[in-house]
Amino acid sequence: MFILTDEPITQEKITDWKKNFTKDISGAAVTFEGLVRNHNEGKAVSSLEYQAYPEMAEKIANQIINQSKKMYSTDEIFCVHRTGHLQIGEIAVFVLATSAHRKEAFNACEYLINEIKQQVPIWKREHYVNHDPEWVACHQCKHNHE
Amino acid sequence: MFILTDEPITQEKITDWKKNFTKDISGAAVTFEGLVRNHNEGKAVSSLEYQAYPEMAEKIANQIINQSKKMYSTDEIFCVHRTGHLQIGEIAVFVLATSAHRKEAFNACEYLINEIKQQVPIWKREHYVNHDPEWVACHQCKHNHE
Amino acid sequence: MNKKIKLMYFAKIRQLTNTDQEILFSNAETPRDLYLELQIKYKFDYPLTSLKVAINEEYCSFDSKIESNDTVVFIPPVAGG
Amino acid sequence: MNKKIKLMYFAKIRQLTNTDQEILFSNAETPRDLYLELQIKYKFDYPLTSLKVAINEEYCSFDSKIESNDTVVFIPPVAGG
Repeated sequence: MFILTDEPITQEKITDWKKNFTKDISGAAVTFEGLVRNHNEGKAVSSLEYQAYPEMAEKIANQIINQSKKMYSTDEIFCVHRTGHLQIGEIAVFVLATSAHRKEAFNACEYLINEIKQQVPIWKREHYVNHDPEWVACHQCKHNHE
Repeated sequence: MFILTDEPITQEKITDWKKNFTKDISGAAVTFEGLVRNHNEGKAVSSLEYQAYPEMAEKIANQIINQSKKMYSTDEIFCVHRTGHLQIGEIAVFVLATSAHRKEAFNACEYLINEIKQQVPIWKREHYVNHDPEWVACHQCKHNHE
Repeated sequence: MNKKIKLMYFAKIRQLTNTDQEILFSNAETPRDLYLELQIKYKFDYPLTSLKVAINEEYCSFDSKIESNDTVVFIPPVAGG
Repeated sequence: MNKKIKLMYFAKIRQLTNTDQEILFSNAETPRDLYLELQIKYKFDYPLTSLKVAINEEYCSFDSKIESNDTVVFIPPVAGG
Protein backbone atom coordinates (compact mmCIF):
# COMPACT_ATOMS: atom_id res chain seq x y z
CA MET A 1 0.00 0.00 0.00
CA PHE A 2 1.29 3.45 -1.00
CA ILE A 3 0.05 6.84 0.16
CA LEU A 4 0.96 10.35 -1.03
CA THR A 5 0.18 13.04 1.52
CA ASP A 6 0.69 16.77 1.97
CA GLU A 7 0.15 16.40 5.72
CA PRO A 8 3.15 15.94 8.07
CA ILE A 9 4.21 12.32 8.67
CA THR A 10 4.17 12.25 12.45
CA GLN A 11 5.46 9.62 14.89
CA GLU A 12 1.85 9.18 16.03
CA LYS A 13 0.84 8.16 12.49
CA ILE A 14 3.87 5.86 12.20
CA THR A 15 2.82 4.16 15.45
CA ASP A 16 -0.66 3.57 14.03
CA TRP A 17 0.69 2.19 10.75
CA LYS A 18 3.03 -0.15 12.59
CA LYS A 19 0.15 -1.48 14.69
CA ASN A 20 -2.02 -1.95 11.60
CA PHE A 21 0.60 -3.67 9.46
CA THR A 22 2.18 -6.01 12.01
CA LYS A 23 0.65 -9.45 12.43
CA ASP A 24 0.99 -12.24 15.02
CA ILE A 25 3.07 -14.16 12.48
CA SER A 26 5.49 -11.23 12.11
CA GLY A 27 8.85 -11.67 13.82
CA ALA A 28 10.52 -8.59 12.38
CA ALA A 29 9.49 -5.03 11.52
CA VAL A 30 12.00 -2.84 9.68
CA THR A 31 11.28 0.84 9.07
CA PHE A 32 13.00 3.51 7.04
CA GLU A 33 12.45 7.22 7.56
CA GLY A 34 13.90 9.64 5.04
CA LEU A 35 14.46 12.94 6.81
CA VAL A 36 15.08 16.45 5.56
CA ARG A 37 18.68 17.12 6.54
CA ASN A 38 20.37 20.46 6.84
CA HIS A 39 23.00 19.88 4.14
CA ASN A 40 23.49 18.27 0.72
CA GLU A 41 26.65 18.05 -1.34
CA GLY A 42 28.34 20.77 0.65
CA LYS A 43 25.44 23.23 0.57
CA ALA A 44 23.45 24.32 3.63
CA VAL A 45 19.80 23.39 3.04
CA SER A 46 17.03 25.46 4.64
CA SER A 47 13.97 23.49 3.46
CA LEU A 48 12.70 21.12 0.76
CA GLU A 49 9.77 21.09 -1.62
CA TYR A 50 8.37 17.84 -3.02
CA GLN A 51 6.19 17.76 -6.11
CA ALA A 52 4.53 14.59 -7.41
CA TYR A 53 2.62 13.40 -10.44
CA PRO A 54 0.08 11.77 -8.14
CA GLU A 55 -1.79 9.34 -10.43
CA MET A 56 1.41 7.91 -11.85
CA ALA A 57 3.34 7.98 -8.56
CA GLU A 58 0.67 5.81 -6.94
CA LYS A 59 0.57 3.44 -9.89
CA ILE A 60 4.35 2.96 -10.09
CA ALA A 61 4.81 2.74 -6.32
CA ASN A 62 2.17 0.04 -6.07
CA GLN A 63 3.86 -1.87 -8.91
CA ILE A 64 7.13 -1.70 -6.96
CA ILE A 65 5.40 -2.90 -3.78
CA ASN A 66 3.88 -5.84 -5.66
CA GLN A 67 7.26 -6.64 -7.17
CA SER A 68 8.96 -6.63 -3.76
CA LYS A 69 6.23 -8.89 -2.34
CA LYS A 70 7.14 -11.37 -5.09
CA MET A 71 10.86 -11.08 -4.40
CA TYR A 72 10.80 -11.20 -0.58
CA SER A 73 8.74 -13.23 1.84
CA THR A 74 7.06 -10.39 3.73
CA ASP A 75 3.84 -10.05 5.69
CA GLU A 76 3.22 -6.40 4.74
CA ILE A 77 4.97 -3.61 2.87
CA PHE A 78 3.78 -0.05 3.30
CA CYS A 79 5.08 3.29 2.07
CA VAL A 80 3.99 6.90 2.50
CA HIS A 81 5.59 9.90 0.77
CA ARG A 82 5.18 13.60 1.54
CA THR A 83 4.51 16.37 -0.94
CA GLY A 84 4.67 20.12 -0.34
CA HIS A 85 7.10 22.23 1.63
CA LEU A 86 9.12 20.46 4.36
CA GLN A 87 11.33 21.86 7.10
CA ILE A 88 14.61 20.37 8.41
CA GLY A 89 13.94 17.21 10.45
CA GLU A 90 10.55 16.49 8.84
CA ILE A 91 9.93 13.01 7.43
CA ALA A 92 9.82 12.95 3.62
CA VAL A 93 9.20 9.23 3.23
CA PHE A 94 8.35 6.32 5.52
CA VAL A 95 8.69 2.64 4.61
CA LEU A 96 7.64 -0.35 6.72
CA ALA A 97 8.29 -4.02 5.95
CA THR A 98 7.18 -6.83 8.25
CA SER A 99 8.13 -10.48 7.90
CA ALA A 100 8.56 -13.70 9.87
CA HIS A 101 12.34 -13.25 9.48
CA ARG A 102 14.49 -10.15 9.76
CA LYS A 103 16.61 -10.72 6.62
CA GLU A 104 13.52 -10.58 4.40
CA ALA A 105 12.21 -7.47 6.17
CA PHE A 106 15.56 -5.64 5.78
CA ASN A 107 15.87 -6.63 2.12
CA ALA A 108 12.30 -5.68 1.24
CA CYS A 109 12.54 -2.32 3.01
CA GLU A 110 15.83 -1.37 1.37
CA TYR A 111 14.77 -2.61 -2.07
CA LEU A 112 11.57 -0.61 -1.84
CA ILE A 113 13.15 2.73 -0.94
CA ASN A 114 15.83 2.29 -3.61
CA GLU A 115 13.25 1.62 -6.32
CA ILE A 116 10.91 4.37 -5.09
CA LYS A 117 13.75 6.87 -5.39
CA GLN A 118 14.67 5.72 -8.87
CA GLN A 119 11.29 5.22 -10.51
CA VAL A 120 8.45 7.10 -8.84
CA PRO A 121 7.67 10.50 -10.41
CA ILE A 122 8.36 12.68 -7.39
CA TRP A 123 10.68 15.67 -7.56
CA LYS A 124 12.61 17.51 -4.93
CA ARG A 125 13.52 21.19 -4.91
CA GLU A 126 16.18 22.17 -2.43
CA HIS A 127 16.06 25.60 -0.85
CA TYR A 128 19.50 26.72 0.28
CA VAL A 129 20.75 29.15 2.86
CA ASN A 130 23.10 30.87 0.34
CA HIS A 131 21.92 29.87 -3.16
CA ASP A 132 18.83 29.91 -5.37
CA PRO A 133 16.58 26.87 -5.03
CA GLU A 134 17.18 23.98 -7.43
CA TRP A 135 15.38 20.88 -8.64
CA VAL A 136 17.77 18.06 -7.77
CA ALA A 137 18.24 14.65 -9.35
CA CYS A 138 18.55 11.28 -7.66
CA HIS A 139 22.12 10.22 -8.29
CA GLN A 140 21.46 6.51 -8.57
CA CYS A 141 18.87 7.06 -11.27
CA LYS A 142 19.53 5.37 -14.52
CA HIS A 143 17.86 7.32 -17.27
CA ASN A 144 17.32 4.38 -19.52
CA HIS A 145 14.77 5.16 -22.14
CA GLU A 146 12.68 2.05 -21.90
CA MET B 1 24.06 3.03 23.72
CA PHE B 2 22.57 -0.27 24.91
CA ILE B 3 19.80 -0.79 27.45
CA LEU B 4 18.48 -4.01 29.04
CA THR B 5 14.97 -3.64 30.44
CA ASP B 6 12.30 -5.82 31.98
CA GLU B 7 9.67 -3.19 31.17
CA PRO B 8 7.65 -3.43 27.92
CA ILE B 9 9.20 -1.69 24.90
CA THR B 10 6.30 0.50 23.84
CA GLN B 11 5.78 2.58 20.69
CA GLU B 12 5.70 5.64 22.94
CA LYS B 13 9.24 4.86 24.14
CA ILE B 14 10.38 4.17 20.58
CA THR B 15 9.04 7.59 19.55
CA ASP B 16 11.05 9.24 22.33
CA TRP B 17 14.24 7.38 21.42
CA LYS B 18 13.85 8.32 17.76
CA LYS B 19 13.46 11.99 18.70
CA ASN B 20 16.50 11.84 20.99
CA PHE B 21 18.80 10.04 18.58
CA THR B 22 17.98 11.85 15.32
CA LYS B 23 19.95 14.95 14.47
CA ASP B 24 19.57 17.78 11.94
CA ILE B 25 22.38 16.19 9.95
CA SER B 26 20.53 12.84 9.76
CA GLY B 27 18.96 12.02 6.42
CA ALA B 28 17.96 8.46 7.25
CA ALA B 29 16.65 6.58 10.28
CA VAL B 30 16.38 2.79 10.05
CA THR B 31 14.74 0.81 12.84
CA PHE B 32 14.45 -2.89 13.55
CA GLU B 33 11.88 -4.38 15.92
CA GLY B 34 12.18 -8.05 16.83
CA LEU B 35 8.70 -9.26 17.74
CA VAL B 36 7.48 -12.34 19.57
CA ARG B 37 5.75 -14.34 16.86
CA ASN B 38 3.23 -17.10 17.32
CA HIS B 39 5.27 -19.88 15.70
CA ASN B 40 8.84 -21.19 15.38
CA GLU B 41 10.09 -24.14 13.37
CA GLY B 42 6.65 -25.58 13.00
CA LYS B 43 5.67 -25.27 16.68
CA ALA B 44 2.91 -22.97 17.99
CA VAL B 45 4.51 -20.55 20.47
CA SER B 46 2.43 -19.16 23.35
CA SER B 47 5.03 -16.87 24.97
CA LEU B 48 8.76 -16.25 25.39
CA GLU B 49 11.09 -15.80 28.31
CA TYR B 50 14.36 -13.86 27.97
CA GLN B 51 17.17 -14.23 30.50
CA ALA B 52 20.35 -12.14 30.39
CA TYR B 53 23.74 -12.01 32.08
CA PRO B 54 23.32 -8.26 32.50
CA GLU B 55 26.87 -7.02 33.25
CA MET B 56 28.35 -8.95 30.34
CA ALA B 57 25.43 -8.31 27.96
CA GLU B 58 25.88 -4.56 28.38
CA LYS B 59 29.64 -4.78 27.96
CA ILE B 60 29.51 -6.93 24.80
CA ALA B 61 26.62 -4.97 23.25
CA ASN B 62 28.47 -1.69 23.74
CA GLN B 63 31.58 -3.22 22.14
CA ILE B 64 29.44 -4.20 19.13
CA ILE B 65 27.95 -0.69 18.93
CA ASN B 66 31.43 0.85 18.99
CA GLN B 67 32.58 -1.59 16.33
CA SER B 68 29.64 -0.71 14.05
CA LYS B 69 30.32 3.00 14.54
CA LYS B 70 33.82 2.33 13.20
CA MET B 71 32.52 0.30 10.27
CA TYR B 72 29.64 2.55 9.18
CA SER B 73 29.28 6.29 8.98
CA THR B 74 26.35 6.75 11.35
CA ASP B 75 25.09 9.61 13.51
CA GLU B 76 23.73 7.38 16.29
CA ILE B 77 23.25 3.68 17.01
CA PHE B 78 20.93 2.62 19.82
CA CYS B 79 19.69 -0.76 21.00
CA VAL B 80 17.33 -1.90 23.74
CA HIS B 81 16.63 -5.55 24.66
CA ARG B 82 13.85 -6.97 26.83
CA THR B 83 14.22 -9.53 29.59
CA GLY B 84 11.48 -11.43 31.40
CA HIS B 85 8.29 -12.99 30.13
CA LEU B 86 6.91 -11.68 26.81
CA GLN B 87 3.57 -12.29 25.10
CA ILE B 88 2.94 -12.68 21.33
CA GLY B 89 3.35 -9.35 19.54
CA GLU B 90 5.58 -7.79 22.22
CA ILE B 91 8.87 -6.23 21.16
CA ALA B 92 11.91 -8.25 22.27
CA VAL B 93 14.55 -5.98 20.78
CA PHE B 94 14.64 -2.52 19.17
CA VAL B 95 17.53 -1.15 17.11
CA LEU B 96 17.85 2.37 15.68
CA ALA B 97 20.57 3.63 13.33
CA THR B 98 20.64 7.18 11.98
CA SER B 99 22.97 8.49 9.30
CA ALA B 100 23.31 11.15 6.63
CA HIS B 101 22.76 8.40 4.03
CA ARG B 102 20.36 5.49 3.99
CA LYS B 103 22.81 2.77 2.90
CA GLU B 104 24.94 3.33 6.01
CA ALA B 105 21.88 3.33 8.27
CA PHE B 106 20.56 0.06 6.79
CA ASN B 107 23.98 -1.61 7.01
CA ALA B 108 24.64 -0.49 10.58
CA CYS B 109 21.18 -1.55 11.78
CA GLU B 110 21.38 -5.00 10.18
CA TYR B 111 24.98 -5.57 11.28
CA LEU B 112 24.09 -4.65 14.85
CA ILE B 113 21.12 -6.98 15.21
CA ASN B 114 23.08 -9.86 13.62
CA GLU B 115 25.98 -9.41 16.01
CA ILE B 116 23.73 -8.89 19.05
CA LYS B 117 22.01 -12.20 18.30
CA GLN B 118 25.30 -14.05 17.92
CA GLN B 119 27.39 -12.62 20.73
CA VAL B 120 25.40 -11.05 23.54
CA PRO B 121 24.70 -13.39 26.49
CA ILE B 122 20.91 -13.36 26.35
CA TRP B 123 18.87 -16.56 26.25
CA LYS B 124 15.39 -17.31 25.03
CA ARG B 125 13.03 -19.94 26.37
CA GLU B 126 10.08 -20.72 24.16
CA HIS B 127 6.79 -21.72 25.73
CA TYR B 128 4.70 -23.81 23.35
CA VAL B 129 1.02 -24.52 23.01
CA ASN B 130 1.57 -28.31 22.85
CA HIS B 131 5.09 -28.99 24.19
CA ASP B 132 7.28 -28.38 27.24
CA PRO B 133 9.22 -25.08 27.19
CA GLU B 134 12.74 -25.16 25.78
CA TRP B 135 15.84 -22.97 25.78
CA VAL B 136 16.50 -22.34 22.10
CA ALA B 137 19.72 -21.56 20.26
CA CYS B 138 20.37 -18.89 17.70
CA HIS B 139 20.93 -20.77 14.45
CA GLN B 140 23.49 -18.41 13.00
CA CYS B 141 25.67 -18.71 16.09
CA LYS B 142 29.13 -20.01 15.54
CA HIS B 143 30.34 -21.65 18.69
CA ASN B 144 33.96 -20.89 18.15
CA HIS B 145 35.91 -21.24 21.33
CA GLU B 146 37.90 -18.07 21.20
CA MET C 1 -5.43 14.26 -38.33
CA ASN C 2 -5.03 16.60 -35.36
CA LYS C 3 -4.87 14.71 -32.05
CA LYS C 4 -6.09 16.01 -28.73
CA ILE C 5 -3.23 15.53 -26.27
CA LYS C 6 -3.25 16.28 -22.56
CA LEU C 7 0.12 17.49 -21.30
CA MET C 8 1.13 17.81 -17.64
CA TYR C 9 4.31 19.56 -16.58
CA PHE C 10 6.33 18.96 -13.43
CA ALA C 11 9.44 20.26 -11.69
CA LYS C 12 12.09 21.61 -14.10
CA ILE C 13 9.76 21.29 -17.11
CA ARG C 14 6.98 23.17 -15.34
CA GLN C 15 9.53 25.87 -14.59
CA LEU C 16 10.51 26.07 -18.27
CA THR C 17 6.94 26.09 -19.63
CA ASN C 18 5.49 28.05 -16.73
CA THR C 19 2.41 25.87 -17.16
CA ASP C 20 0.90 23.11 -14.98
CA GLN C 21 -1.10 21.39 -17.69
CA GLU C 22 -2.77 22.03 -21.02
CA ILE C 23 -4.68 20.43 -23.88
CA LEU C 24 -2.75 20.58 -27.14
CA PHE C 25 -4.03 19.79 -30.63
CA SER C 26 -1.07 18.41 -32.54
CA ASN C 27 0.02 16.22 -35.43
CA ALA C 28 2.96 14.84 -33.43
CA GLU C 29 3.25 11.08 -33.98
CA THR C 30 5.58 10.41 -31.06
CA PRO C 31 6.78 12.03 -27.80
CA ARG C 32 10.00 12.87 -29.65
CA ASP C 33 8.06 14.96 -32.20
CA LEU C 34 5.91 16.47 -29.48
CA TYR C 35 8.92 17.56 -27.44
CA LEU C 36 10.28 19.48 -30.43
CA GLU C 37 6.98 21.36 -30.68
CA LEU C 38 7.16 22.22 -26.99
CA GLN C 39 10.75 23.42 -27.25
CA ILE C 40 9.66 25.79 -30.03
CA LYS C 41 6.44 26.88 -28.34
CA TYR C 42 8.10 27.61 -24.98
CA LYS C 43 11.55 28.56 -26.29
CA PHE C 44 13.76 26.26 -24.23
CA ASP C 45 16.53 23.82 -25.14
CA TYR C 46 16.52 21.44 -22.16
CA PRO C 47 17.71 18.16 -23.75
CA LEU C 48 15.32 15.27 -24.25
CA THR C 49 18.10 12.87 -23.19
CA SER C 50 17.76 14.10 -19.59
CA LEU C 51 14.12 13.06 -19.54
CA LYS C 52 11.86 10.03 -19.55
CA VAL C 53 8.35 10.09 -20.93
CA ALA C 54 5.08 8.55 -19.78
CA ILE C 55 1.94 8.04 -21.83
CA ASN C 56 -1.16 7.44 -19.72
CA GLU C 57 0.93 6.97 -16.57
CA GLU C 58 3.25 4.31 -18.03
CA TYR C 59 6.89 4.91 -18.88
CA CYS C 60 7.40 4.39 -22.63
CA SER C 61 9.78 5.05 -25.50
CA PHE C 62 10.20 8.48 -27.08
CA ASP C 63 9.19 6.73 -30.30
CA SER C 64 5.92 5.27 -29.02
CA LYS C 65 2.84 6.24 -30.98
CA ILE C 66 0.62 8.94 -29.45
CA GLU C 67 -3.13 8.43 -29.83
CA SER C 68 -5.79 11.09 -29.51
CA ASN C 69 -6.86 11.69 -25.88
CA ASP C 70 -3.56 10.38 -24.52
CA THR C 71 -1.96 12.05 -21.50
CA VAL C 72 1.73 12.69 -22.17
CA VAL C 73 4.15 13.70 -19.42
CA PHE C 74 7.85 14.40 -19.83
CA ILE C 75 9.53 13.23 -16.64
CA PRO C 76 12.62 15.12 -15.42
CA PRO C 77 15.09 13.18 -13.26
CA VAL C 78 13.08 11.98 -10.25
CA ALA C 79 14.26 12.49 -6.68
CA GLY C 80 11.77 11.04 -4.24
CA GLY C 81 12.73 10.02 -0.72
CA MET D 1 46.29 -23.15 46.66
CA ASN D 2 42.46 -23.11 46.80
CA LYS D 3 40.98 -20.30 44.69
CA LYS D 4 37.78 -18.45 45.45
CA ILE D 5 35.73 -18.55 42.25
CA LYS D 6 32.38 -16.88 41.67
CA LEU D 7 30.14 -18.90 39.36
CA MET D 8 26.93 -17.64 37.74
CA TYR D 9 24.56 -19.96 35.92
CA PHE D 10 22.16 -19.06 33.12
CA ALA D 11 19.54 -20.73 30.93
CA LYS D 12 20.19 -24.44 30.28
CA ILE D 13 23.10 -24.53 32.77
CA ARG D 14 20.99 -22.93 35.49
CA GLN D 15 18.38 -25.60 34.79
CA LEU D 16 21.00 -28.38 35.18
CA THR D 17 22.59 -27.00 38.36
CA ASN D 18 19.36 -25.60 39.76
CA THR D 19 21.49 -22.72 41.08
CA ASP D 20 21.67 -19.02 40.12
CA GLN D 21 25.15 -18.36 41.46
CA GLU D 22 27.61 -19.57 44.06
CA ILE D 23 31.10 -19.10 45.45
CA LEU D 24 33.26 -22.19 44.96
CA PHE D 25 36.68 -22.94 46.49
CA SER D 26 38.55 -25.00 43.94
CA ASN D 27 41.97 -26.00 42.64
CA ALA D 28 40.77 -25.88 39.01
CA GLU D 29 43.43 -24.24 36.85
CA THR D 30 41.21 -23.63 33.84
CA PRO D 31 37.50 -23.45 32.91
CA ARG D 32 37.93 -26.91 31.36
CA ASP D 33 38.96 -28.37 34.77
CA LEU D 34 36.26 -26.40 36.56
CA TYR D 35 33.53 -27.68 34.22
CA LEU D 36 34.51 -31.29 35.06
CA GLU D 37 34.07 -30.49 38.76
CA LEU D 38 30.64 -29.03 38.07
CA GLN D 39 29.56 -32.04 36.02
CA ILE D 40 30.47 -34.28 38.96
CA LYS D 41 28.99 -32.00 41.63
CA TYR D 42 25.65 -31.53 39.80
CA LYS D 43 25.59 -34.90 38.00
CA PHE D 44 25.03 -33.78 34.41
CA ASP D 45 26.78 -34.58 31.14
CA TYR D 46 25.91 -31.55 29.00
CA PRO D 47 28.95 -31.28 26.66
CA LEU D 48 31.45 -28.48 27.05
CA THR D 49 31.65 -28.23 23.24
CA SER D 50 28.14 -26.68 23.20
CA LEU D 51 29.30 -23.86 25.45
CA LYS D 52 31.49 -20.79 25.52
CA VAL D 53 33.07 -19.46 28.69
CA ALA D 54 33.60 -15.97 30.07
CA ILE D 55 36.00 -14.92 32.81
CA ASN D 56 35.18 -11.52 34.31
CA GLU D 57 32.68 -10.76 31.52
CA GLU D 58 35.08 -11.48 28.65
CA TYR D 59 34.82 -14.48 26.35
CA CYS D 60 37.97 -16.59 26.70
CA SER D 61 39.46 -20.01 26.00
CA PHE D 62 38.56 -23.10 28.04
CA ASP D 63 42.28 -23.31 28.75
CA SER D 64 42.67 -19.79 30.15
CA LYS D 65 44.08 -19.56 33.63
CA ILE D 66 41.60 -18.91 36.45
CA GLU D 67 42.77 -16.57 39.22
CA SER D 68 41.34 -16.28 42.69
CA ASN D 69 38.29 -13.96 42.85
CA ASP D 70 37.50 -14.44 39.16
CA THR D 71 33.91 -14.69 38.00
CA VAL D 72 33.47 -17.64 35.65
CA VAL D 73 30.34 -18.14 33.55
CA PHE D 74 29.68 -21.00 31.16
CA ILE D 75 27.63 -19.55 28.31
CA PRO D 76 25.07 -21.80 26.62
CA PRO D 77 24.17 -21.00 22.99
CA VAL D 78 22.84 -17.43 23.06
CA ALA D 79 19.56 -16.44 21.43
CA GLY D 80 18.90 -12.76 21.88
CA GLY D 81 16.63 -10.77 19.60
